[in-house]
Amino acid sequence: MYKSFEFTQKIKTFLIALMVIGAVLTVVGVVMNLDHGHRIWANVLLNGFYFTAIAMGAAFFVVVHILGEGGWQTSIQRIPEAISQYVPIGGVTMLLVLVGMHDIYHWTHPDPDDTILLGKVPFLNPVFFSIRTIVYIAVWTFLVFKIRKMSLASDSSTDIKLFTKTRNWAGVFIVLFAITSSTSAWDWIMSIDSHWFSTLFGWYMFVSSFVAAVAMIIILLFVLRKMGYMEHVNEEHMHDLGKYLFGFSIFWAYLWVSQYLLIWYSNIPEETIYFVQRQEDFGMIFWANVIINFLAPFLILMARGTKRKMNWLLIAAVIVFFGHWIDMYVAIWPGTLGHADFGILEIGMTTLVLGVFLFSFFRQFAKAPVVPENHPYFKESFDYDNIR
Amino acid sequence: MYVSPVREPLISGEKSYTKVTEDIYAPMTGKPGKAWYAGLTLALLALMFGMFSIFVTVWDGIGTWGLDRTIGWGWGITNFVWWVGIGHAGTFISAILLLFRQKWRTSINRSAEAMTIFAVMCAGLFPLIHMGRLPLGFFIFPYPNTRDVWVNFNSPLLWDVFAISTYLTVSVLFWYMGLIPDIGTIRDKLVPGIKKKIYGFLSFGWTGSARHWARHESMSLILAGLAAPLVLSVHTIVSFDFATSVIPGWHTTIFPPYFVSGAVFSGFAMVLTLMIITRKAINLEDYITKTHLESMNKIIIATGSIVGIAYITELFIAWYSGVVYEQYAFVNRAFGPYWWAYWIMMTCNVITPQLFWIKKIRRSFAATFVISIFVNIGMWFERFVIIVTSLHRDFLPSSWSMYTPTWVEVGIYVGTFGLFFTLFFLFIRFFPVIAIAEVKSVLKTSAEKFIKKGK
Amino acid sequence: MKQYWKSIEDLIPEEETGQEQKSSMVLSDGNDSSKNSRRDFLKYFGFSIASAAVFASCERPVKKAIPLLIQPEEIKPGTSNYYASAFYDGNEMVPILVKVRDGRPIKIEGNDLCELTGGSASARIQASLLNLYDESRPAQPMMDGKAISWEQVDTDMKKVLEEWDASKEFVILTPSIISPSTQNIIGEFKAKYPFVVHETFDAFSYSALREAFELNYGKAIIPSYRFDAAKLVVGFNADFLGSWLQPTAFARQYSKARKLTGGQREMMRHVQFESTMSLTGSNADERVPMAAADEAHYVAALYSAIAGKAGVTTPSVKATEAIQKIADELWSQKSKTLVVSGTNDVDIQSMICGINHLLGAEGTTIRLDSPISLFQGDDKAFDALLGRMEASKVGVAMFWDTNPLYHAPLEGRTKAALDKVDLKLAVNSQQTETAQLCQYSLPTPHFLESWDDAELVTGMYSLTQPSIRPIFKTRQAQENLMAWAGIDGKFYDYLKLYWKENIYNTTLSKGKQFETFWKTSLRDGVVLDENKKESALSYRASDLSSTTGKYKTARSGNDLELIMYQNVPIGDGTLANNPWLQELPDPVSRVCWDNYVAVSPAFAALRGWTQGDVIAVNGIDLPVLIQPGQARNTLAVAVGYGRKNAGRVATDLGKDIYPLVSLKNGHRQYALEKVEAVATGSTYELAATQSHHSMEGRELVRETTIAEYLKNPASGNETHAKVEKLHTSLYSEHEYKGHHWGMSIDLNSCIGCNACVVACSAENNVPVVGRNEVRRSHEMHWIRLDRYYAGDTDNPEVVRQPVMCQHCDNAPCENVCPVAATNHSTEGINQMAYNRCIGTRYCNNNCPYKVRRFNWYDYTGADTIPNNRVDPAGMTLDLKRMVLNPDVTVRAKGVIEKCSMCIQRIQDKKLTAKRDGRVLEDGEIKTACQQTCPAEAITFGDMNDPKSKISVLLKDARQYGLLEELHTLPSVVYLSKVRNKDKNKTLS
Amino acid sequence: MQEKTYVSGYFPDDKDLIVAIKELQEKNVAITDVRTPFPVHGLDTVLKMRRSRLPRAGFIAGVIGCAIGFGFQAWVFTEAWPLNFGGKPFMSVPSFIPVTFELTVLFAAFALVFGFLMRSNLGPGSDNIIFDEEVTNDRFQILLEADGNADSLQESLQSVGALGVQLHEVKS
Repeated sequence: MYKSFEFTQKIKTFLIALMVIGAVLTVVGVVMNLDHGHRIWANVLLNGFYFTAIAMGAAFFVVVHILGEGGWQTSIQRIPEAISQYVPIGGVTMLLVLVGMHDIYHWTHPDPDDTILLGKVPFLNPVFFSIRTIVYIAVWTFLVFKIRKMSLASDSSTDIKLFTKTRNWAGVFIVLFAITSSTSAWDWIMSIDSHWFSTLFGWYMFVSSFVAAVAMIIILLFVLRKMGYMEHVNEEHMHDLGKYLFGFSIFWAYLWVSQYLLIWYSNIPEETIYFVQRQEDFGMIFWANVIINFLAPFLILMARGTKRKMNWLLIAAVIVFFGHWIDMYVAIWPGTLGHADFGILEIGMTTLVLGVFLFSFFRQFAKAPVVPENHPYFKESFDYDNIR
Repeated sequence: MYVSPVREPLISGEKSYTKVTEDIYAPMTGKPGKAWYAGLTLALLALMFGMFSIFVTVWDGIGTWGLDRTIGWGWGITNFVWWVGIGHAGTFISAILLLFRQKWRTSINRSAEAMTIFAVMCAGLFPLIHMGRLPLGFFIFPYPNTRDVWVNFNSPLLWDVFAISTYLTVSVLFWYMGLIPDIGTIRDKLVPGIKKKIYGFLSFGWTGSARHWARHESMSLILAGLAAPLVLSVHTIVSFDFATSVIPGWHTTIFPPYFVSGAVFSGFAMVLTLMIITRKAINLEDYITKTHLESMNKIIIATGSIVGIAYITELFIAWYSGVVYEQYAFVNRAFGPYWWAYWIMMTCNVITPQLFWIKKIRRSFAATFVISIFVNIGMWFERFVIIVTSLHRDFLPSSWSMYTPTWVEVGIYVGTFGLFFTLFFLFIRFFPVIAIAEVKSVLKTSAEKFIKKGK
Repeated sequence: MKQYWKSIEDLIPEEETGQEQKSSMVLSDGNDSSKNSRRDFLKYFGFSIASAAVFASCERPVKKAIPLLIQPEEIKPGTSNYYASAFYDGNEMVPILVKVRDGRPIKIEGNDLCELTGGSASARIQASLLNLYDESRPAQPMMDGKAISWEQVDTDMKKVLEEWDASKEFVILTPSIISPSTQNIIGEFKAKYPFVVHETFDAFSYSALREAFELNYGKAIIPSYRFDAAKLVVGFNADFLGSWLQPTAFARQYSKARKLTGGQREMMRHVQFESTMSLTGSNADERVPMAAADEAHYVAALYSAIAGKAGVTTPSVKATEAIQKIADELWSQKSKTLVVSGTNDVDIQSMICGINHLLGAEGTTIRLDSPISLFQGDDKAFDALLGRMEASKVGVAMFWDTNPLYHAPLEGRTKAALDKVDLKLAVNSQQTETAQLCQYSLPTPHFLESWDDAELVTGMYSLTQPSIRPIFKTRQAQENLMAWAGIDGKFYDYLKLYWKENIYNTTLSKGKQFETFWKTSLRDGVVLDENKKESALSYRASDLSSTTGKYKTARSGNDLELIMYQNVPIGDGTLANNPWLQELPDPVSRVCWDNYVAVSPAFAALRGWTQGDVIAVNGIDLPVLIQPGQARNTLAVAVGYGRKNAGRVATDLGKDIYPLVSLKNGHRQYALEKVEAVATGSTYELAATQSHHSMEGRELVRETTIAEYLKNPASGNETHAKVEKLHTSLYSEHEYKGHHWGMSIDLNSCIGCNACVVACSAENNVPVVGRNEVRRSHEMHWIRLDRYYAGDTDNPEVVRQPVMCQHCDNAPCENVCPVAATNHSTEGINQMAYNRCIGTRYCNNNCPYKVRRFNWYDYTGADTIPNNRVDPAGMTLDLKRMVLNPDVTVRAKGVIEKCSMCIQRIQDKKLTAKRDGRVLEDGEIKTACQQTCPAEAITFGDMNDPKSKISVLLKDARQYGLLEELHTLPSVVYLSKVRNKDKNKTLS
Repeated sequence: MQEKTYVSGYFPDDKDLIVAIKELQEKNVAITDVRTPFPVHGLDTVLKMRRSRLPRAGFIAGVIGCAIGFGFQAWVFTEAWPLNFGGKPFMSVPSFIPVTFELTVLFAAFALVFGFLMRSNLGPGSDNIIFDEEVTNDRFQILLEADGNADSLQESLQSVGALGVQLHEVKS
């Protein structure tokens, strides 16, 4: 009834080509920037973090619906599940960051009279940082595997206990992720601007990646439908996905404004330095980030109709996907490079990682039926509607 | 609409549509019991005491409160934030849960919304009476005047004026629009007479027409869509009252979402506290069931844990910041003269709700009742900790001082309880406590046993 | 420039009878004779409806015209005039200017023509203004509690004097009379009635000091001390910045010698040995706690050490390391040193004389040729007087501004002696304990209502002239004597004539007629006869060897000793009935409205006492205050409290410790070598304005040592450069096109005397809230002196910081006011629109400096709701409200208020300059706090003017902003403190 | 004064109602109104109701509220009386966000609610006729306006299984 996905050679070839192009461009970019280690490592960090975060965001999507006892999402659940399996691969990229730590993080070599940075040494030191990075990757990998494993188990079993067990593990996931999502964002991103701090930062980064994950789900759903799969997905599902993209884009903007407004208002140099640097040296990109990631989905998806049409959804999702890439860029570049740089290296490395990411996704997606038919709420997914 | 059999029924007992009407109409008929009169009297007494305390405040001055040159806000604003927080549950339930299609909201949204309105009324009182010159309070509105003096749109307190009044207005609209069909039901149950006339007037001429229903649903949805960010904005703006300052312990970027989360947390706790009593008192056990309890308790765990993470985040970032003032502020919270308030907050808000991970506890009315009260206390102390412990020791140690409330402040707080419960007692007597039409709409799919009326 | 007004020709007093005063504001039409217009002026000066009530209740006919030192037609309602006058309360004499607005004196400032005190005036001097409007003042002559007329008084007294029993004395007991003309009247009175005896009684005794000079120099003088000529000052229990001799003058000299601005690279070093933490000790570069009982030993050791260096034989006294070191230092700085002691002990003062002599201080830091006329009292003479009283040899005692029953009860002896006097006259402007024993009360006017003159230092004259018509039916004491002695005329005539005959001379005249000289003298307030000098006295060694020999060993053991001291606000207690002074926090403890027993932390820990425990000290119950820096076994209690009959405010306020003062070797002793102190078990809450005493490691007051400073002027202030480097903002600063006012406070100059606090209160109508409200931290002062202790609790270092509104250009308070009641002026001032304020206190919460003050209750009577005032000090009485400055809004209940940088003064000077069609000069505008500061620590000016003093100071390496890391951009900046000590070289 | 005649009948269950409506529609009976105790799922589709334009009204009002909110604040701060608050720029856009947002929501909410009430002829003192008081309890009523064909309409209703079919004459 539900056509199983086949990871055809055609797709493989396409993705390998994508990866090769990416790799070539990356190599060219790296060679061009051999004396700009900062830039190379910033790229590694950006793409490593962004796609890992998307994978975790997708896992979060699955988990939060398990806990919230949602029914509608079962029809598309296998997409985020497959996305989440990228975590260990993304984890490898993050381990690479440990190699380039020195070029990214100023705190690895604080000035001797920098009392503030020296005060942070118990937390921000290469050893502890590496341990934390490894722990995040290990814990996340374990969690996404666990959730995926149980979902797949449901294909061959209708035992309601499995359902309960999944819920329990989802609880574990949410607790661990609630902590690590913030701390990992502090570690990997916030500590780039090593004097700066913002309590909201972890949540801001989480929501940013969650929105990107929703966008990625929509994009992949579109791709799969184009390929003739996931035909069962109806307008109601798209409407719901659209609502997610719409709502969480607004929520992201809300957090962005909250953080910016509070810092703008108090105008304390130790905090404003972050935005001053971005406004002065990344002016266009900085404001583009807000406009793209808020206004675009807001305007496109406000109407009921657009949420229910795959093409509109796709446009919004693609904008948001690249928009949040920019969000990451604005977070990472000023503290590492200090100025905006965009070229072959950026295009290449993003293409490469995106290729790997998609390859991982399709491989995983092909491994299981496209829907969890034994899910107790599966039927609900086809008998509900959104209020007009 | 298909509902998986795995899901537990929301409404227990054997129910037909008319049974629902009767069950919910029942508390409004007959003579109210002694308990109702006793409760109302107590509430009115508290209200009168509060009014007297307010009179003393206005007549003699804010000096009758325990504030001083260092601590400009104490119980007053603590209570304000606390009540506003409580006022977040209703609209959260009816708006956000509507958007998330959580059917269990139907049994509790009506009374939760009523509580929201009453709580916001209580809350709105405090920014007024905490003014040194209440009679000039109208200065806060940007009204045209010959001197061309407007207001300061930079001020979070001014934002509050707009946020709270908008919130109250929209909540009342939302609540009342939801009430219209049910008032129509009551109207139609009543025998002709003055009471019927009044309900007829209040029902706005509701007929139950399919066209009206369609518009009603459409309006409700959009209103929910508007109310959802509005709920967020209200406590966000309340958090701005603190977070826009430079005071350590106040100025922190996590405040907006953390306050919202805390507000929902405390609001749910208050709804639970009251609903657990109310369902018993007016025999609504079939409508407010363990399923509801469990769902609400899950939100309590979620929001409580978010709040807990925010506490820890604040604490950690205070250390991480390397700013002496920040670091001191948090050390002082935990180990300073108000350590007890901090640990009450921590215990009640972070630790007790974690008990809800245990299924038995989150499905127990007794346990939930106790924990919900803990949460109410904890959330009051959270605001107290934020306001008082941040202010009492800020930048210049020369100005550090201590704060103890006076009877006047306590009296006003008691008075707001009086106001809240007076309104609540009147509400449960004169309005349907449960959204009749909404329950009926989910009855087929969510009742333990639905009785179809025979032909 | 201030306007000085000169006298006019016709100041002749005139008689008017029974004419009721009207509150008419009708101006003189100017065509009247000058007499009439002056009288008209009397009618309208100062008349608000409130003051009209006061005057209407006053039935006394206008006896004398106000000495209006201005042409009447130049009086404009609504503008203030300054009158030169002089303050003297029996302790300190300072020439002052009285700011008179619409006929009411509303502020006292120092007279900047006086080279000694300049424009500065201590807290007490400024606050004395409020005693003028004290409703508790004796209002009319009374006999045995019944009102009588002055005519009746004169008749009675003449009868008494004519029917005199020759075996008895008529005693006039006065404080030190520094007025030459008054001396003359007393002389005349004595000449007329030979049985009249004039005795001098100082409220606080310095008689041992005079005796020591008599022993060592042959004459009982007190010389002029010149702290500004010293490079090293060593003090032994001498609170010369707070209470000892002439604190205002000394504070000025002291800070002048320690300034590091204007290119000065040297500063005076100050070392203090003391038993309790005094204002002076808290300013010392190094401070050594010392038991009072050991002072003589310490001084002896120092004398011995210096004598050794000078080759004078003297018994060797084993010195502590600190004394040895300081002796070396003193010797190396010879002739640029000053050693002083504040103890009323002849031996100590003699040894101090010897030390100063050996160090060659005469002529440099000690001016023997210009002795001061203060504190002439001789306790031995007082002792003798009591003896004569006890022997019933005194028929009449006239207590002229003296209150021996309170200041020297001497274990009941004084009371018993006074009881044996047949007739006692109380001639005071304030209520006194002694007056309660007197049959007659003959009230005198407040000094602002009086004529007087003074010769503080030989040849330095000043004049006191009234600046308001007497409010009550009072008569100057001099006029009593004149009336009883049959001298015609008023004291004014006498005074003028005296000046014409005795003071006016060729040197002073400079070719001017007497009338012109008189007018200029009145206008200026001070006259200096440079040629008039006493002959310098020469040192004649007293027997210091034997004196020194007495103190070979330290005496302090484990006994608990007590010292009694004068604190800065209340002093000896004479002016205690003064709300401003009672509300003024002690600069060291920051406690007001009470005295207490200061206990060292170590001793308190030993006994288990905590702050607020009430302990009985020789039977007197006092609350404990833990005082870091206090000598371990010393208790210290301030005198001046526990008045039994002082008026509404001061009566029964605090505890009277004078009963523990005894006469020893003929001098009043303010220390007891052994006291009993036991806990009573009860507690008492002191009204403290500061409860936390550590800076918590925050860089609020930045300091360095002189050695570091000379190496790097920015030392101690390194953070400033770091902060400047990180200066970022998300919005550009507003441009200040015209003026941009700024203020600089030199923490190295500020001595923490609190004079600015009273100046600010008087200038800005700052409410007085009372003890209970202060306990609740409701005090309203716009400027406060934060005091922090650092280091060892047994001997901490003390830093102070005056904090007022910092007028931040990025003010966190302004942002949050919902009604825009506080915003930033185009001249950079953080301004308050009181009318607009609704009292949310949000601004106050957001102020990192906590300088905003809220009117918790109706403290001022400005509220419209009746009967809800909180006014423990009677500040809302119509009479006291006359002190209000009409230029400054009186704030209503529920309103936030704060420092406005004296905006009314800024506007005034701006308008003056505009009217004169000229550019405002730098320094023309002086804020009230700046104007009065004896240390000249405060500089105010236009930061946009590159040549202004403030602009120069902004470039000083010591400059920083308080909490500057917050980027509030304060317009008030501080200059860091410098301690004159080496890091390693410590005495203790 | 005109007299209108209505025919009504009710069903005890919503499913029956929808089936009946479909049947009636097949019979080309014009359905005047359907009255139910709660919003019946799918009824709008069956009755082929146009989607409500309330959201659009809400959107327009929201835009107006947004413009008024922002515009007024900007006018006060830059034109009416520019005051320097804490060094913030006169045009302090971030500060305008909260009030702008609140006014947007307020205007939109008012438009929605009042739009709903007006479009539905609901409101205090509304004189809508209630044909069956049990409709708000448990009856799903079909209301047909008779144009002289009351009898046939009654028959049609009965034929689709409606209960309590009756005639109402209403003066309007």
